[in-house]
Parts: sequence; structure tokens; C-alpha cells
Amino acid sequence: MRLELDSLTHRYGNEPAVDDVSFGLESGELVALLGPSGCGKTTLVQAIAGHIHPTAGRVLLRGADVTDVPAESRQVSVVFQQSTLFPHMTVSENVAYGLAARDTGSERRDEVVSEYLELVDLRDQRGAYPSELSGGQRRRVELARALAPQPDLLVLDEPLSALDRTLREQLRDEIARIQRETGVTTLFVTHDQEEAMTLADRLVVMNDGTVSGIGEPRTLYESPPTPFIASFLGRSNTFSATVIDQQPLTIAVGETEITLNGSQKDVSTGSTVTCHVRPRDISFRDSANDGANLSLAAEITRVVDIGTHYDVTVRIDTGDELVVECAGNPPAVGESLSLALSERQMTVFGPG
Amino acid sequence: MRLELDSLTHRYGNEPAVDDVSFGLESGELVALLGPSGCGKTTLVQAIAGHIHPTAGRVLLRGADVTDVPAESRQVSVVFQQSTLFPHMTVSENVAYGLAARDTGSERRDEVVSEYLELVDLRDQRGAYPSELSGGQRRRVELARALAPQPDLLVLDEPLSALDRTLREQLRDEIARIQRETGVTTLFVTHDQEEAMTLADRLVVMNDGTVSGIGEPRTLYESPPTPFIASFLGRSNTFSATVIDQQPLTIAVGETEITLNGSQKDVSTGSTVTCHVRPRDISFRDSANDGANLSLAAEITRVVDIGTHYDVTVRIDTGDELVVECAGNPPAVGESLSLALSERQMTVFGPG
Amino acid sequence: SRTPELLVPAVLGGLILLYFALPFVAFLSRTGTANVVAGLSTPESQTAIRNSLLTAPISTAISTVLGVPLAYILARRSFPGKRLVEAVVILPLIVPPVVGGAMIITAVGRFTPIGAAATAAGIPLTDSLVGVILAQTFVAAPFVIITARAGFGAVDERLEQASRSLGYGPLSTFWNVSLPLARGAILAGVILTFARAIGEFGATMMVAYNPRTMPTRIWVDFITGGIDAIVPLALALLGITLAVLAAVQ
Amino acid sequence: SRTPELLVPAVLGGLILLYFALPFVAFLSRTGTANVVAGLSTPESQTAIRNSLLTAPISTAISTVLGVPLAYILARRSFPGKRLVEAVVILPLIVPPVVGGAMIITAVGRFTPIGAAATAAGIPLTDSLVGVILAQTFVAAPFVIITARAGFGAVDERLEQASRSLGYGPLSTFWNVSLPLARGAILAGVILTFARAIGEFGATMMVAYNPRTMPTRIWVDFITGGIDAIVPLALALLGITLAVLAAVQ
Repeated sequence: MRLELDSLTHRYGNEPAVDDVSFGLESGELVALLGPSGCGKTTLVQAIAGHIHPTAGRVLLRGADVTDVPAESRQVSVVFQQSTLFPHMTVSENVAYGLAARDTGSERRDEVVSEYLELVDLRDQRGAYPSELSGGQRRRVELARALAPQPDLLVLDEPLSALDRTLREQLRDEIARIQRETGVTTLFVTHDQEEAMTLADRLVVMNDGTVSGIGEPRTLYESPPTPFIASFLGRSNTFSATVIDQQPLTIAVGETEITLNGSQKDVSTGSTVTCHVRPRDISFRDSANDGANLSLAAEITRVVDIGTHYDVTVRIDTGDELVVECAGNPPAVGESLSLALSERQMTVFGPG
Repeated sequence: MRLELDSLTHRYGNEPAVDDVSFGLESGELVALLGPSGCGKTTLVQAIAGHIHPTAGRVLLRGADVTDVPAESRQVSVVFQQSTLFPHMTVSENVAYGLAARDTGSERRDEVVSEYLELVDLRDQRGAYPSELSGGQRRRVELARALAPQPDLLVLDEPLSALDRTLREQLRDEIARIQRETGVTTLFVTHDQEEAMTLADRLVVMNDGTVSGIGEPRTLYESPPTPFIASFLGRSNTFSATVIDQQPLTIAVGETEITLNGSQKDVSTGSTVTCHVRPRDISFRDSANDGANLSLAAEITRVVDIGTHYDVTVRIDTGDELVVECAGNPPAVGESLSLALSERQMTVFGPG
Repeated sequence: SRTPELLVPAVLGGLILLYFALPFVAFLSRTGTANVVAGLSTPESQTAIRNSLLTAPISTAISTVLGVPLAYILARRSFPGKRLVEAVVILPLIVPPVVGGAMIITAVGRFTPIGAAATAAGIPLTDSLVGVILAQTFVAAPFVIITARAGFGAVDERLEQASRSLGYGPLSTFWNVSLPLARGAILAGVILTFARAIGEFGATMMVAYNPRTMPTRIWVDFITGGIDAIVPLALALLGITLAVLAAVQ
Repeated sequence: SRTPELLVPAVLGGLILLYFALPFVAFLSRTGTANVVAGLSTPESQTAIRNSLLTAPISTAISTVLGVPLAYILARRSFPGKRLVEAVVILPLIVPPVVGGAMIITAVGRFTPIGAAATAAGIPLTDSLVGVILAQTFVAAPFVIITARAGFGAVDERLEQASRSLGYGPLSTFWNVSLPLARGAILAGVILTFARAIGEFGATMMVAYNPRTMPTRIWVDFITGGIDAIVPLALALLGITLAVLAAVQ
């Protein structure tokens, strides 16, 4: 593996920032490290880059333990949320900086600088100073500077969070392209699940200093292993139900009994479970809901026009309110109708 | 009208920041002022609040010209992107601050403070200092402080931009609820089109110091008046076409001729037009595409699994590449098939 | 494992720390040999202490009352000639104290129009306590201005804008928001100004060699009695300065 | 339309500006009446100028070489006893110069172990140019330390981390990134230190009344000849200080 974290734990004073974190990146992979602010992402970045020494655990690069190796000997390039371009150097001096450290000859250095400025589409800005560039251009110079020394690992620490949405989406696509073209092993750190899911081959989802789940975006989105991942990876409705039978698992949602043929869940009869389903996976039962094998009675309590779609809030038997996303022709408030949802798109979490 | 900007222009030195901006807010309305960074939004906020004196034009509140009235006499409350809670005062002292200025008796003041802390669900934090609160709690205290003196106008200047996505969506819903409950006239300033469209009754879209369009979110999204709004309000595909006939407007997209019965556009025959259509409004023609009356031949060039959906890139006759959002079962790369799109969801922009 | 990285700077920095600390320690260990109480109870010492305790607080008060508003304007406004104003504020810090003293004499000395008028009115501006205050204020005031300006600069202007929008005028906003939030920096500036004022020597020697303050008394006693003669008064001067520092922190 | 808002602070601030500027202007207008060239060509003046131009740059260099590394450590690291180190750095700024001079004498005076050894080796530490340098360094070094620390503090630590990750060790990162980016603040600190060193009077009078520097010469000439006798040398001292300020800006 290119990068491996082995039971990494770090405390600031007595405050644990990350606790027993283990995961790895294969060569050429783009993995997103995803979690809310304060979940310990930055501490991991600092430990991987070599700016802090973890309280316990190991960092391995290409299989070698580098926990005690200083930052300058790790070949890990980092791009932070805030620009770290050297303001007293031109664009090409910035990009050449990491090459000079590796004793690249000055002619070869010029070539490499041109190559990477070409890659980020900034060949005409060679002589400009960072202060003369736009926010998006600065990001791209940082990418070029980080990539030019051909690092073993590229760490992008919230590289898009300080930007406007439009620019963010543009640069996100550009990062995807650059990663495809260079094949550099990349750890993309973000709090934005949309960004993470769009870019990453795999997600490592963190919560409160620990790993909450690891997997491909679609797998984690469709079959979240924990309630935290269910709610963090996208809008989520939850409602409670009672287990009334096992094999097949049968639950009561208010008056309605639902049999889940596909779900294998270790919950005892009589216990309360939480069901999770996404707003876009619920529809209003009408002629053609082929895949939707489950039904729930509901009353419409609120309809909001979001412009791109309608958010319809409904109340079901249990008193829980659910949101249904609906593209057009929303029902009227007060109407009673039947919700259609499919077992495949519903996740059941046991108590505790 | 509650607030009216009348031909507002402001220059910093010789640099024009906003140029001839006019719009108004009706009593009780929630209007979003939307535009990318640097489009002049902040200058407008400063002029409305009374912190800068515009180079030309007028600011009217309840019909009265307040352009020369100092900030403290305007009854306009502002919440900024960064917290402006007074760090040396407790939560309740912060909320009471604006009441004390208006000579509210101290007993009545306590009542009002409780009422507004109740509104933002922070009744237990009365005695806390801002530094002891979470980011989300600080935002809510700011809202309570801004609302307690019952301002004529509430200006929210990028209030959610510094927060994580999850918290941002939570607080967005909370702002909608609070605005509904208090009925305060609100100008919500943001660069985030999703936020703006979710919250606002009407949008004022700005670009480069001028107003690019005003209207309801759905109208602007579905029938964008300018190419800027088309691309800024959501993902957008563009492709070029040539006008070959008028009445009905007929355009040639590569080899394909398309007749647009509903479009009334003042473009001369032979001129090149730009067509705009959203990725989610294109589908792959199969059995049932009732609404989609137009067809285009296309070849699949790339399929990316985003987790929540697939982004399918296709190339059409003209060489333009379009992105199609598709929920499941994406076609294979290299496949040739027919795109279905509806005239209603396509916008044509003339040259220039 | 990271300490060796900064070994060279640590050694260099340690040298200057040692040089700062050594005289301090040597001086304090010397105090045992002198009779401090007897040294301080001579009439000359008493007068010097009284003069210093009278003039330094007044100089500090003048510097603060006039300097803090100036610091606020410099932190918040831009105006034509601002760079000149900044240069004037730095000037007394750059000008050697004896030259500053000479300058004050050329402005308000006995034979200048201002000085002559003041003397005629019974308030001589040189060789008087007023002269001491003039010298101290000139030399010490920049400290509170520069420090307070940095303090106001660190207060986010939007906090003041929020206060304005909540119904407070510029003056009440200054009192309610700017001043309390810049309090720490202003206090640090006041302490520096007081320390500089009560210890002022060069300009005072020029403008008001008489009446004696503690620093000028120390000099006179040193000339006549050597180092042992001045330990009590030097210790008292150091003690007052450190006591003010401790009281305000 | 906004100026009246700040009328009161502008008037108060204007008063102190006036008080800073008035002596300066009065002094410069006085120079016409004195023969500057003749005043500066006496052997005494020449010696004083030479001594000052020799000692002040050396003191500034020592303060910078030892102080900047200390400033960097204070800006970047936390360690046990950091508050004590900070207090020691502030100490010479708080201690009155004459007391500082007295302290230096108790540490390295002729009759102390260090002073006696140095004298025996032919390098007396008091009443010598070395003594002048010791006095100047003690009083002036804190300025460059405090200013450079603020300068390093304003450099985003992540720029240094980026340099490390790009293959540079701590020392080359300091040279390539930290030092150039804190350059402005460090230069400002060097100027303040030089100005304070070349103008140093109180501590110098105690530690090395002889050989004369420009400030001590000004004092001696003032006692014997009054204000007119010292205008040339005071003007020269002011000119050197302002010239250094102008050269570096």
C-alpha cells in the first residue's frame, strides 16, 4: 500500500483528537477523508505530512514506517484550504521550489515547471506573483507546485472550501482530470459529502476522532453502515418502528406491518429500530412504482417550492415527519395518500 | 415598499463596485441577493446598513430617503458571515444590547430576550459567553440579537458560508422557520444558488456590479433571462445552433433541424445561437418520454459514478459535449443513442 | 524529538536572555549589602520619590487621554497626510532622549516666547515639575499610542458596525465595544508609558535637571557616592515599576 | 459627512501630535543660528561621533543576531517557562535606563569577578567602548526581539509546513520562507534598536561616562555651554538616526 495508518491516536494535552484510526491507500487511488469540522481530519493530515508526532500508532509510506521521519524526507505534498503560495516568489519560482530541493538541474527544472503549468492551464502566468492571481488560479498553482516534485502522496486538505460554489465545482472537475492524468495517489480531505462522493474512488468517513465507515461512495450512500453515515452522506428521513418478527424480519411502523425479505439484522423481537430512507427515494404511490414494494399511509403537511424541485413534508402514522423530494405536480397540503418506498433503499438500524 | 435601492452606484477610488443597481423588497418578503464573490453584494449591504455613503443613487426605507441617515437610526439589523457577537458580553447581554439602545425598560427587556432566545432554541445558554458556544449556536444568538429590536429590515450577509454543509442545511431550515414565524422583511445575501433558491421568495441575481435578473427561483431556473443566470443557477449544458427559419423558430443543431413552436426570440436567420439545457432535463430516449418532444443523436464518451447518480458525458453532432444526469442503469461508453429533451426546458440565447 | 531542529536559534537566543537576566540577578543579590531603609529616608531621596510619583502618573494620564483617541483614528480611518501623522508619532521614539530634551528647550525654554510667557505667569516650563512632565510625555507617549493602535486594529470593525446597526452612535459604540475589546493592549501601552516616564533620564536631565526625580537623583548620588550609594533608590525605582506592572496585570 | 463623528478624538489626538511636532520644528528653526560645521569639527565632537558610529552598529548587530532567533522561537514554539522568558525579554524595556546601568555595573563592574578578570585581560567592561556596547545592547535589544516576533507571528505557519513538505529542512525553510516574509518587521525592529542604541544615555552614563558618545558629549557640552553649544552635535545625532531610517525604508 502507498499510505497506511496503523492505529493512529493523537491527544492534545488530555484531549483526544483522533483515536485508533487505521486505513490505507492503494497506489493511484483517490480516497476522500470525509467528516464534519472537528472530527480529527486536520490532525490526521498533520500526522501524515509529518508536522505532528502522533501519541500512538504508526504512519507507513510504501510499507516503511515514517512516524519518526521529518516532513522534508517524506515526499508527501500538501495543499491546504488557505493558499500557502510563497508571496515573494513568482508562479514559476513557486512551482520550481520543490524541484530545487531535489537537486534537479536548472534546465530540466524549467522543463518540469512548464509541463506542470501546462497541466493546470496556466502557462501564461509564469512570471506573475501570487497576489496578481485570482483565487482559482492560485489553487491551480498550488496543485502544480505540489505535483511537480512527483510526490509519493498528494494530500488535499479542504482545498475548495474557501471558494464560491461555481468555482468549487469547476476546480473539483479539474482536480479529477489532473488526478486521472498524473495518476498520483491522492488523499482528498473535506467536510463536503457532495465533493467527496463526486471525486473519490473510496470514502473514509470520520466522526468524532474515529473512523465511522470505509467504502465506495455508492455503497455507503445506498447501504450506510451507521446512522451517522446515513445522515451525513445526504438528506435523510428517519422514523421508528418495532420489530415484531424475525426471519423474515417484520417491523410495525405505526399500524402498518412491513416485511423485509432481504434484510438480515441482528435485532430482537420487541425492540425499537430506526429506519432510514432518503427523500428522493420516496414517491407518491400511483400507477407505476415498479420497484417500490412497501407502502405507508401519510398526510401532506407542507409543500415548499425550491425552484429545482418541491420539498413535500408528510406525517406518517408514528407521528414522524418525512420529507419527500418531488420533481413536479406536488400534492396539496392536507391530502392523505400512500407513500411508495422500496426495501432496497431503506436501512434499518438497531437500538443503541 | 420596505426597502428600495434607486440607481445605486458606488466606486472605491475609480473602481466601480456596483453600477446603477435598483430593486426593492416588499414588507415580509424574503429576497435573496445572489452572485459570485466580488460581484458587489457586500458593497450593497454596507450601503443599505449605512456604513458607506454611495457615490450616486438613493437608499429608501419605508419610502423615506435614508441615504444620509447614520446606521444607528436606520433600524436595519445585519448578520455577517463572521460572528460579530460581543465577546465580553453574555448571550443575554448580547441579545439585550439593541433593546437597551431603544430605552426598553429592563423588565420588558428581560421578557423580550427570553422570547427571542426561545425562538432560536437557546433558552439555556443565557449566561454563557460567545466563546463557550458552538458555531451553530453563535449563529442563532446573532439572529436573536438582530431580531430582538424588531428591525424594519434584516440583512443576512453570507450567514452560512463559514459553516459545514450539514450545519449549513440545518440552519438554512431554521432561518426559513424564524422568518416565517416573525414575518421580518429579510434580504439574504449569498453566493450559493442552492441556498438562495431554497430560502427565497424572489432572487436578485448580480454579476459584476450590476443586476443580471430578478424573479422567482423557479422562473429564473426554468427560463433564465441571461446566459449568466442559466449557468449560475445550476449545472448547465450549452451547445451552438444556427437559425434557419423564423415563425416558427427553427434551428439546426449539426445535422438535426429542430422547430421550437413556443419560443419567441428576436434572432435573425443565419445567426448563431447558444442553446442551454440542464443535465437533469436530458434523458435517453426509450419507451416513455412523453414531455420530451426534441431528439438529438449522441455518442457516450464518459460515465462517472457519483454515488447518488451517474454523470454521463455525451458528444453530439456539433462536437459539443453535454452532461446527462441519470439515476441508474447508465449506457456504456461508445454507445450511440438518441437524447430526449423538451422544448420547455431548453433556452435559446441570441448572439452577443 | 523535534527540539534539536531549533538548537542553533535556541543557543543564540539563550545568550541574549542570559545577558538580560545576569545584571538583574547581580543587582538583586547586591541589595543585601546596602541599608535600603536608611538610604531611602534621606530628605533628598524622599523629595525625588515624591517628585517621580507625582510627575510620572500625570505624564501617563496625559499620554493616555490624548493618545488613545489618536490611536483609534489611526486604526480606523484613512485620510490625506496619514503617513505624516504616523511619522510624527514615531518621531519621539527615534529621536535620542537628550536630543528630545534639547528640542523641548528650543520650543519652551526660558528664553523662547512660550517659555518666557509661562515664566511670567509663574509656571516655568523648564527646571520645574512641569518641565519634568513635558520631558516624560514627549518620550513616553508613543508607547501607548502604538500599542493601543495595534489593539484597536485587532478589533474586527464589523463588531462596531453591528453596534451601530443596533442603535448606538459612534461614541457609545467606542465606549461599549471598541474600548473594552482593546483594553488589554491599551493597558499594556499604559504600563510601558508609565515605565518609560518614571525612568526617563536623558530628556529630563536637559529640560529639568532640577527639581530631582528618582533617575536624576540616582545619577547625582552615583557621581558622589558610587554604586553602593544608589542601590536603595534604584531598587525603589525598580520596585515601583514592577509593582505597577503587577497591579495592572 | 462622516468626519464630525470623530471630532472629539481628532482634537485630542491633534494636541499630542502638535506637542510632538512643535519641539522638532523649533529645534530645526534654531539650527540656522549656530555654526554647525564649526561645532562638529572640534576634536571632542569628532571623537564622540566616531565612538557612536562604532558602538551603535555593533550593539545593533549583536541584538539582531541573537534576538531574531529568539523571536522566531517565541513566535513558533510553546515550552515550559515561556512566560518567564517573555518577562525577561520585556525587563530591559521596563527597567529605567539608569537602573539598567547600575545593574550592569553590579554584574560586570571593575570590582566584580567578571569585570576584574576582563580588566586583567586588558578588556575593561566599564568606562570603555565595550561598556558602551554593553549598555546599548541591554537597553535596545528588546525592540528588535519584540518587533521580529510579531513579524514571524504574522507569517502563516502553513507556509513553513509547505516548504518542509517540498523537501526543505527547518534551517533552509527559515532562510527561504520565514526570514524573507518577516523581513519588513525585522527591519523595523533593527531601526528602532539602532535608534535606541545610538541615542542611549542613561545606562551609558552609568556604565561608561568615558569614553564619550554623542549623547554623553551633548550632556557635557550642555552643562558648560548651554543649548546653543549643543545644537550642532544634536543635529548630527538626529541626522544619523533619520538617515538610517530613510536608507532602510
